[in-house]
Amino acid sequence: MQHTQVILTADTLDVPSCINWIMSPQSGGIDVFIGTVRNATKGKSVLRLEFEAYEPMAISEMEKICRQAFDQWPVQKVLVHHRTGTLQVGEIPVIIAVSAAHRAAAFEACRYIIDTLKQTVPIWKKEIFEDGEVWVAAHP
Amino acid sequence: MQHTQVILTADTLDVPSCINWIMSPQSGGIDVFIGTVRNATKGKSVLRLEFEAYEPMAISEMEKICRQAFDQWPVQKVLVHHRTGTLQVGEIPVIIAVSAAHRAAAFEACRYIIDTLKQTVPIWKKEIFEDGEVWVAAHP
Amino acid sequence: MKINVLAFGVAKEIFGSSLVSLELTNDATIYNLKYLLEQQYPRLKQLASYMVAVNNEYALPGDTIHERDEIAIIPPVSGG
Amino acid sequence: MKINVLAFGVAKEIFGSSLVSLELTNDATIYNLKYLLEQQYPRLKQLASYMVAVNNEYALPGDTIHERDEIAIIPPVSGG
Repeated sequence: MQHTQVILTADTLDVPSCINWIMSPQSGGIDVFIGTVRNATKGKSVLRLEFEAYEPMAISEMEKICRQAFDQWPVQKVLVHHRTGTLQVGEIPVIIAVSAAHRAAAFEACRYIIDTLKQTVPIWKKEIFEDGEVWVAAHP
Repeated sequence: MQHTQVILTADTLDVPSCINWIMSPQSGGIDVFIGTVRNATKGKSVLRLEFEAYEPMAISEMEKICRQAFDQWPVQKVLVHHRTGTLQVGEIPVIIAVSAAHRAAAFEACRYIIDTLKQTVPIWKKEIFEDGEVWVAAHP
Repeated sequence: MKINVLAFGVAKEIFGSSLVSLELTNDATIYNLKYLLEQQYPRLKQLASYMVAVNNEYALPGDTIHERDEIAIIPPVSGG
Repeated sequence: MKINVLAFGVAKEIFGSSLVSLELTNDATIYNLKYLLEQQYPRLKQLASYMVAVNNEYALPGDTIHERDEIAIIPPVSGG
């Protein structure tokens, strides 16, 4: 899939290199979603996050979502970069970028990819607080 | 409006500096729309674009759209950068960036801003082809 | 009263200038201005549409024009 | 047959390990596996939900498990 770039990495994600990869003379609109680690959740101060992934399946599920985006919208390139390991407040766990001739497809595919990623890709996030830690969404 | 940055400029737009400005420890999601000059329109090869603006009104209309975004969605920061002058294929005429605690607001406000900008902000684009030029959308 | 009208984009080409001066009666409206301009520059009527801005705000046909208002002809915009 | 089950996130903490081994009958299904795991690790039932993956794909309760399949317990995901 030369028009798809899926990366799961313990290294810092780099927005400019994602933008460079996604831009092309054929595209008219690019939508980029950047997740960032917030300093608080439900009013509680977050110290850092820890991301764990079931790596081969996470990559295959991310590639599946990209293929679904190509099936549903006239998009040109799709990029998904996701971090693993420990992230401090302000760091970037995820970057999604989509280019298309027209912006509607870029916006809709980008939204679809992040929404679906959060539902199906086997990656888990633990929030670390001053007084404890919790696996997000694990319990009702 | 310290949470709004509206710039109209003849200089090259810079994505990384937009990302730096929009990121904050309070935000959880950032949506960025980047317009790029396509190499073709309706199957015809485009050499370059020329953007002209009614500058004071363009700035005031862009600021108005940003205020409307804050009125409609729980967003944290809003950025609109727009180019004027001559742009080559692949260059960036517009960058919109929106940060929010939650991604839905960032996506919806970003889409609203670019859609509304294209309808109301007094900026005009002339497409230059091998064999002529045309003001986009001027005629039915 | 004499007013100046700014022109942009295709309107600048229709006027052959980025600024034209017109003589209007003191209680003239946007509607009157458009009528006068279209008499003088019939190609304006071939545009998909066009708006008039007064002091950097879109104006309605019934709005009255005052001396020293900054008037601009806004052909269909195409930014972004 | 003996199968290995990978665990991630909160499931790793419930199992006290990222890998547990189980003895299953040859025609065992995902449903049978979940029942057995929940007997052995009752805290699994307190999760909001959990899925089982076989060879990197989500499996359905009726799917049969084969020897050497890579089995993983997928508690509610929270990436992004």
